[in-house]
Amino acid sequence: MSIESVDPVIVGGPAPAPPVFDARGEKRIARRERLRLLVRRPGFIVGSVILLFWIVCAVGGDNITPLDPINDFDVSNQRPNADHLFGTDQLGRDVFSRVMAGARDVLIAAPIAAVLSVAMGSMLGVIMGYYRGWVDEVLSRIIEALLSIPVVLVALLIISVLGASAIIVIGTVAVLFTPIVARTVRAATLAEAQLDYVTAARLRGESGLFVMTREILPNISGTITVEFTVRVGYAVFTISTLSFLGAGIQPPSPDWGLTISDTYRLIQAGFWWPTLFPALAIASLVIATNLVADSIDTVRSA
Amino acid sequence: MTRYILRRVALSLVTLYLLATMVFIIVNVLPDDPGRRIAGPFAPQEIVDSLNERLGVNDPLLDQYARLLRNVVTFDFGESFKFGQPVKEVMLPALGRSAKLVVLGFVLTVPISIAAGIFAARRRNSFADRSVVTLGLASSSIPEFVSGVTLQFVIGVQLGWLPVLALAPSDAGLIGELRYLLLPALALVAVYFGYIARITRAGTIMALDSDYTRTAVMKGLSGRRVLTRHVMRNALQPTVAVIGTQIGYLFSGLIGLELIFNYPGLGSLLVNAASDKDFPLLTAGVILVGVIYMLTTLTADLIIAWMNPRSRLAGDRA
Amino acid sequence: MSDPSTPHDEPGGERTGGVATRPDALSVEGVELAYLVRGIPREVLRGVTFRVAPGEAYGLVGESGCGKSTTAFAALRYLPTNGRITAGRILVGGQDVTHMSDRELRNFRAHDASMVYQDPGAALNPTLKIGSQVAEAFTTLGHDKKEALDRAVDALHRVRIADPLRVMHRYPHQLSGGMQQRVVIAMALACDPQLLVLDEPTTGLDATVEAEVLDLVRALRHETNAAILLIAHNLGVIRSMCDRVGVMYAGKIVEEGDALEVFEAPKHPYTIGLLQCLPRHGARKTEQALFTIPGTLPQIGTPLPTCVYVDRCALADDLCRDEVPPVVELEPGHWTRCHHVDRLAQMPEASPQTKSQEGEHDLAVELNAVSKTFRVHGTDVPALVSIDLGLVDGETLGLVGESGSGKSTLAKAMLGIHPPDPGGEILLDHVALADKAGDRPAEAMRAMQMVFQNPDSALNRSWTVRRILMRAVMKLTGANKRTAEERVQQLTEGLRLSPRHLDMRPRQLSGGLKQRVAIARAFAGDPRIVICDEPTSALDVSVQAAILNLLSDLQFDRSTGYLFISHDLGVVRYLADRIAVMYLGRIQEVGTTDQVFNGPHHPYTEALLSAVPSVDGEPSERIRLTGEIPSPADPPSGCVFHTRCHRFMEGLCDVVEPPVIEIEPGHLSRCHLPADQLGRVEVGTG
Amino acid sequence: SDEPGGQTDGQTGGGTPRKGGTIKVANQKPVSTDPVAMQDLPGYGIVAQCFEFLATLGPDGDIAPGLAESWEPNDDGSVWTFQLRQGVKWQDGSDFTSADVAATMDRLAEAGNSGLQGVLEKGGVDASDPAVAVFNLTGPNGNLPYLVSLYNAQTPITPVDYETGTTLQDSPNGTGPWILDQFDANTGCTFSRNPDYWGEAPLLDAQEMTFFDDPGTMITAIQGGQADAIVQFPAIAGAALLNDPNFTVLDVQAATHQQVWMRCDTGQFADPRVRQALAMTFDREGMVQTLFNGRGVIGNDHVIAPFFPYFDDSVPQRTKDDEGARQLLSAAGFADGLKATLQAVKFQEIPDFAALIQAGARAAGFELELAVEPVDTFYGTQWCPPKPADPPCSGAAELGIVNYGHRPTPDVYLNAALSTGGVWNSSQYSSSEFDAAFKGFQSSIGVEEQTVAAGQLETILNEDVPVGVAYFYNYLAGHSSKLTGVQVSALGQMYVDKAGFTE
Ligand SMILES: Nc1ncnc2c1ncn2[C@@H]1O[C@H](COP(=O)(O)OP(=O)(O)OP(=O)(O)O)[C@@H](O)[C@H]1O
Ligand SMILES: Nc1ncnc2c1ncn2[C@@H]1O[C@H](COP(=O)(O)OP(=O)(O)OP(=O)(O)O)[C@@H](O)[C@H]1O
Ligand SMILES: [Mg+2]
Ligand SMILES: [Mg+2]
Repeated sequence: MSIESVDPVIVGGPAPAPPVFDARGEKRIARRERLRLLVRRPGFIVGSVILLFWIVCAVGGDNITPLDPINDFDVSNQRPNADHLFGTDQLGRDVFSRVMAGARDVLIAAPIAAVLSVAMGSMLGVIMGYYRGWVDEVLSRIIEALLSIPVVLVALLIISVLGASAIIVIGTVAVLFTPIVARTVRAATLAEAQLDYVTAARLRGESGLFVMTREILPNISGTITVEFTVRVGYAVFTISTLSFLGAGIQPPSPDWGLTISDTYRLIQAGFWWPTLFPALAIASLVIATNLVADSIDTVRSA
Repeated sequence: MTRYILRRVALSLVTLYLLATMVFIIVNVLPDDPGRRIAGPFAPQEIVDSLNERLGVNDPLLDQYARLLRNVVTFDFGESFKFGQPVKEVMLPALGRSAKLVVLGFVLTVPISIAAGIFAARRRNSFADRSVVTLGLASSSIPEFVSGVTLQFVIGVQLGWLPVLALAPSDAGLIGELRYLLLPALALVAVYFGYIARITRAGTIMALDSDYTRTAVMKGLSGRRVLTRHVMRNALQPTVAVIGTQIGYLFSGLIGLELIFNYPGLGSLLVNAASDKDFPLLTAGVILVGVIYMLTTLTADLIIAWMNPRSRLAGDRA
Repeated sequence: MSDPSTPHDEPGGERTGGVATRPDALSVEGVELAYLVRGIPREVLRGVTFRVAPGEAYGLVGESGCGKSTTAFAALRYLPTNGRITAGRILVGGQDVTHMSDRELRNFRAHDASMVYQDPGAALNPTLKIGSQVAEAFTTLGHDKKEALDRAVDALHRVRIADPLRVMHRYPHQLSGGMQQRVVIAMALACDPQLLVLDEPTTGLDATVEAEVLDLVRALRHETNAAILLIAHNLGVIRSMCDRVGVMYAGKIVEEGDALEVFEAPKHPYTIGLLQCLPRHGARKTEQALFTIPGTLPQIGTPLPTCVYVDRCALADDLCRDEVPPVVELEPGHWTRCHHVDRLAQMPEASPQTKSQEGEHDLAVELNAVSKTFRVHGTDVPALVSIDLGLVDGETLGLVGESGSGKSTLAKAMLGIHPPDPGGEILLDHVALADKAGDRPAEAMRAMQMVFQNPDSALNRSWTVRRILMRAVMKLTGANKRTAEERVQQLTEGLRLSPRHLDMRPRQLSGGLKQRVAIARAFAGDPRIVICDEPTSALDVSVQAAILNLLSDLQFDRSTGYLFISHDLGVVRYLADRIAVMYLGRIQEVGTTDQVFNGPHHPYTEALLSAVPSVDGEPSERIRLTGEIPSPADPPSGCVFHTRCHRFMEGLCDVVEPPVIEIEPGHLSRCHLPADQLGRVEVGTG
Repeated sequence: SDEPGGQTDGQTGGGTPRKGGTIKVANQKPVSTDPVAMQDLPGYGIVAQCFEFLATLGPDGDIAPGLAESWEPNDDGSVWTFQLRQGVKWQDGSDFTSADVAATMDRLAEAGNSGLQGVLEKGGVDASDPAVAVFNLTGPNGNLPYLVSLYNAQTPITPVDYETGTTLQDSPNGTGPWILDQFDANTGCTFSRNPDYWGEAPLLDAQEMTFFDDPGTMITAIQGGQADAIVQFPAIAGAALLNDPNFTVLDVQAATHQQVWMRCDTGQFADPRVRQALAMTFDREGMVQTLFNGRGVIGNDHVIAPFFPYFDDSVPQRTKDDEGARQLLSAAGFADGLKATLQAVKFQEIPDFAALIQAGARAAGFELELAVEPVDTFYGTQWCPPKPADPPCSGAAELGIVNYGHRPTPDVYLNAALSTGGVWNSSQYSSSEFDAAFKGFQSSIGVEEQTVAAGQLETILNEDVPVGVAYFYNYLAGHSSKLTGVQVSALGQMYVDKAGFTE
């Protein structure tokens, strides 16, 4: 009676998982379980709702704003009132509509910049973490040097020479975030590459490329996802800062950072509303991405 | 420990070299004509050409590169295009001002955020914990230029409690200077409180859950002693690392605040240098900022190594 | 949950009279404990009751996850924040731990009870010097700083640390595992506790170090008169250390009694099963298969209203399912919870078998003068020094030696993961192989595969089992998809995996199943040689038995050769045909299993063998290795073992490298002593 | 002859100032303080504290005798004789003489000063009498006093040994009421009273000038009490100051304006009807209100500001008429509307102006795309890129907005921006009729004659619309009401030598 006993299947994480003895053992169960856990987290719900709202605003653009954010002029500097929920700005445009429409540029630019930086950073990070040795040493130095370059400054320099087009803003932010992503992914890869399944793959003669992309990458996808969400938040911040400094998105876009830079001086004249609402919008978007990132991270490592 | 320091310093020098090279590449790859920038769009071409000649931008690249490296070694970058003064003389006062603001900001931020982080970690998942985390997240999600303007308007203009400009008159004295720097420093607190508190909280939770904390508790130590002797030394290592990087970063990263509070620090100096294409100043500035960044991270690493002898073995963090 | 027995009529209640005046050192009374998992309480301890008299050593055994550590932590009321004691009391020296205020608790921990647990490295604060950590245990007792330091020196002396003053100035990471554990023990004993809880104090330590630590605990027990609660899943450790033992299953003690009695005459089906899983009394794979317990431990919180063991018990019937088993006291102090004490004889036994290799086999792999030197922070670390070794088809070569002796490095050098230093050669079928795995022909890769220690890390957790196996088959055999599918089919059958496992991911499999998948992957290309690096040391004994059976079956079916690395000499003895003993990157002795175990042995082997605590009883004579393993970066002169050797001959061993002597044909040893002067150890009974 | 541009509120009175005290002035960070080469208002304002002009700012905003006590042209205006003030000393103690004037003018001629170019050549000043400077011009010019006044801001008189290319801080040796004590290009500078000043000594002891990167912060500084005077502020951001009882606004009418240039040679705007149509969509009053809080006057698509004495008000004002614009557009072949990109520079209210144009033009069928660029890339790419150089500025964009600073006469605007081959002619306007009219304007003497000539120019420009001019806006400065006696020009020169604190 040596081995006739087949161990029953246990579904779920190692220690604190509920006893689900599911004979069918669907492969999607785990994912669904995580989703269920995610959906239960208030942080995730709040974050997603805010995010969704801004995405709707970004997609809808001026089709869904109550008034035309760029071309509709009323009396300028009206306080928030029934006609203009958030008041009007220095030119008499509806601040509410502008805040809604202002989501578009940053919501296009930030995720693209984040995607690019995460793609490049992951590539570098995986290579460094997998090959280690001199490859890692050399790239590490370069990354360290890149990290020591002042982000906003270089962005401003590049933009001041090449002009402030969306592509350049996105590219610049992406390049600037790449080393940070690379560092995180490198650490994750380093841990992953120590695992025996990587040795097993080498023992059957897999190429480095295969090991990195097919074996390691899926296992650090969680780290990468979290990194991505975090980067989106930072990209929103950085792009807004660039816009504020005049090197990001350009007028007449109702972009938030730009609007703030155009209007923040009016606070002193008592016109706080054209500045405050875009600022809250930035904050809400950053908070929302953080909440989502945190939730994913917690559920992933639970 | 000496070995560790030497190794870290050596690596930093390599990084510095790479940084200088990168700056060189950026400055040279970008299509630009510094002579035209300085002389302005209306100047005749001859003037522009002679300016370029004087600036040496037409020299062979290798010569320029060698010159840059020499400049880095001697830390002498010649004269600023714009100010016509030695770069050092333009930069050092700005550096001093940035340092004051950053240091004051962190002197204010670090104790309260560490205290809040530890407090939150000890009451994990309680209402107090959630409040600290949420408040921190919210405050650090508002760009510093917005919180800066708001503080300036409310505290400086409306209430008139503090000066609205950050640069103190030359006869202000130390306390006076602090008073002038307080508003922008408070804006920094708003941004960094949440960040540092969160890092501290995470580190503290890890340390609280560790076996050595368990050992300490089992020895019958009081809660306070466990915290101060066993938890904090371990828990604060990530915090120190983060503070190191952020201080380094902030020397040039406060452009928005410097603008709002009309504080002529390194950030705005270099931004102006970038838009004026004042390459000697810009190059020197970027390298200086890089060196500061390396120094602060190095210091952080050394502090961590001192806090935790084991980390000396791990060598450097990439 | 619905245990009808109240703490009062719990067996073992009326304990022997002599100590009745003193309260029990520890008295756990009907403790029920649950962990809150996502807000739902999940029961872990289901009414645990036992007592430990002053000065007594009580052992707690059971499979991983049955609640041993939880019990230990409950005893000192150091529970995770989500742990809740829902019923019962815990008394230490008569004080009720469950109702103490923070102050009282602190006082209690400072003076009355201490704990030592697994992983001493983690238990010491990495940022503080040893001296200050140990002294701190005394300052809490009210000593001033200077006195505390003096006492710390004494305490370190007491745990047999030769040079306490030097150690005081060290940081934890500068000490070996054994030293660290001694320091932890020194701190635990600082207050002269009434109760010392040891939770797997030697797991993860080498057998030689384990033996030292256990010796120390044994000696200290007599010096201090502390009662001991010892938790271990190594039954041998419990047997050699404890007066009484409780066998725990799913949060309940199912059998308790005098340690010797329980191990010699177990009276609960679970205890019997556990003991039978072990290869005992010198059992060999050629003679018998190992017994296995079917199924796994239920997850925490699973309702187990009647007998907790009913799902896995060979004797279970409707009665067991319907009624709570009674506590049956067989002899004073030895009781069991079973309906069928009378039917225990019907328990299935390990099945005898006869397997033998027919005929002569070829030399499959041969290592000639293989060395491997790592370069760490600029210094050379020779991890392997001129290894000569051969492995025959269908043979198992056991590889033993203390941690760090180079076993894994040898395996990886063979496989080309750590390319060996130039100079030596690795031959496969008499053909020299390239140093790096990537440079070897597909045929050679296919011929040598590996099974790893930790199945969790050995399988890519984002791949399905099917993908893992398909990829291995296709890559190793070059088969097309259809043939590969068939091959995977065969493999799963051969490894007793069911087809439904194929679509699962490793996370959904138990440890044993994972290891089976890993073995299947190693066998995907029909290898000549499989290198098993401690394939069962992360598994519970019942699972280990199944894996060992599987490995030996596969070997007989396919005549695969194994290089089998293990710390567990019992396991090696069961599975190996020949054994090589390594020390500091050198092979010290090699011979057939019988030759190595029966002796005469190399002094190092002698020490290894005598260190092992066994369920079958202690070796008659114990040779203790003293001192630390030297660093391979700076090996001792002459015979590398001379610094720790009990047969050390000054002027010879520390000067001259020993020759390789042939003790018997095929039994080689690297020692200056002539064969007839080498010692022998009586281990168990053959 | 010509009248100056500035006037009205350029000065404050009221209250008796006391002696002593230090004034804190907020100024923008100067780009250059080289008196000969400077191009920026902040620089003008700093240099004017130490160095003086032959003709300085009068109480009415017109020029008044400065270092010259009087001036006199010969009959045709080709030779001007300046009687220099006597007893004036340089701060280093040496005497001010006509040699200084001659040397200064030589330096300016060499540097190609935009005002004096073609008027005065090197060596054109006769300094044989130390008390008299005789200007021998290349031809008749009735405007010379303006060209050597503060309104030609590079012309302060510097000592004879002044080294070309050095800055105020390098050689701060002026004749003015203030002595430069400290200068830091990043933070600010301080001046103290010149005890040996030839005129009335300043009441104030000292001046502390703080430099700002951001004009908005200057307003905050005033509000927070950290500055007493502000050299210039924008009307919208400074709205709070405009209504602040503790703040005195110095509101100077100026010819400062923004030109919406439209390429007349090629492209969609080559047809004058299209240009007229776009100009017809401007809501001029609205713009002045929104962008400048009403502190300005509407323009009529020409560059003669209404307060110039020779302004001809008979030319009909163009008003907003979307319907008319649409019809013109259809007539020009754009019945389905017109798409174009409006290039704007991120400078002051230009982006907002652009947004207003964009929105206002929509109804008439213009679909304008906005492109806003920072100053350092805009000039030189969209506006007058160096290449192609012939004709000048022919590489400019089809449609764009560019800022023109205050000038005391419209000559520069007419010459550089609108004449055929003009160096800043970004609209590539080329009209012989206009060129002839401009010549006539330059050679006309006396307000009546000038008004006739100006009327012609106005009509031609209003008809052809090479540039849309929607408004001229005022120069705004101001100070705390504790002060009195501050005077400011529309070129950033703030004079505080007669100022003092009243309490
Ligand atoms: N904090 C916790 N929350 C939830 N479940 C837990 C917690 N701690 C332990 N468990 C679970 O409780 C069960 C008992 O754990 P315990 O550590 O007592 O087992 P053990 O017998 O000591 O096992 P091992 O031999 O592996 O140490 C395990 O299934 C474990 O996964
Ligand atoms: N990658 C490596 N780099 C440097 N040194 C190494 C490396 N791998 C192993 N070593 C060193 O080589 C020696 C042998 O290690 P190895 O892992 O082979 O021992 P082992 O016998 O398998 O030990 P264990 O029983 O703990 O698994 C040790 O001193 C170890 O520190
Ligand atoms: Mg345990
Ligand atoms: Mg090993």
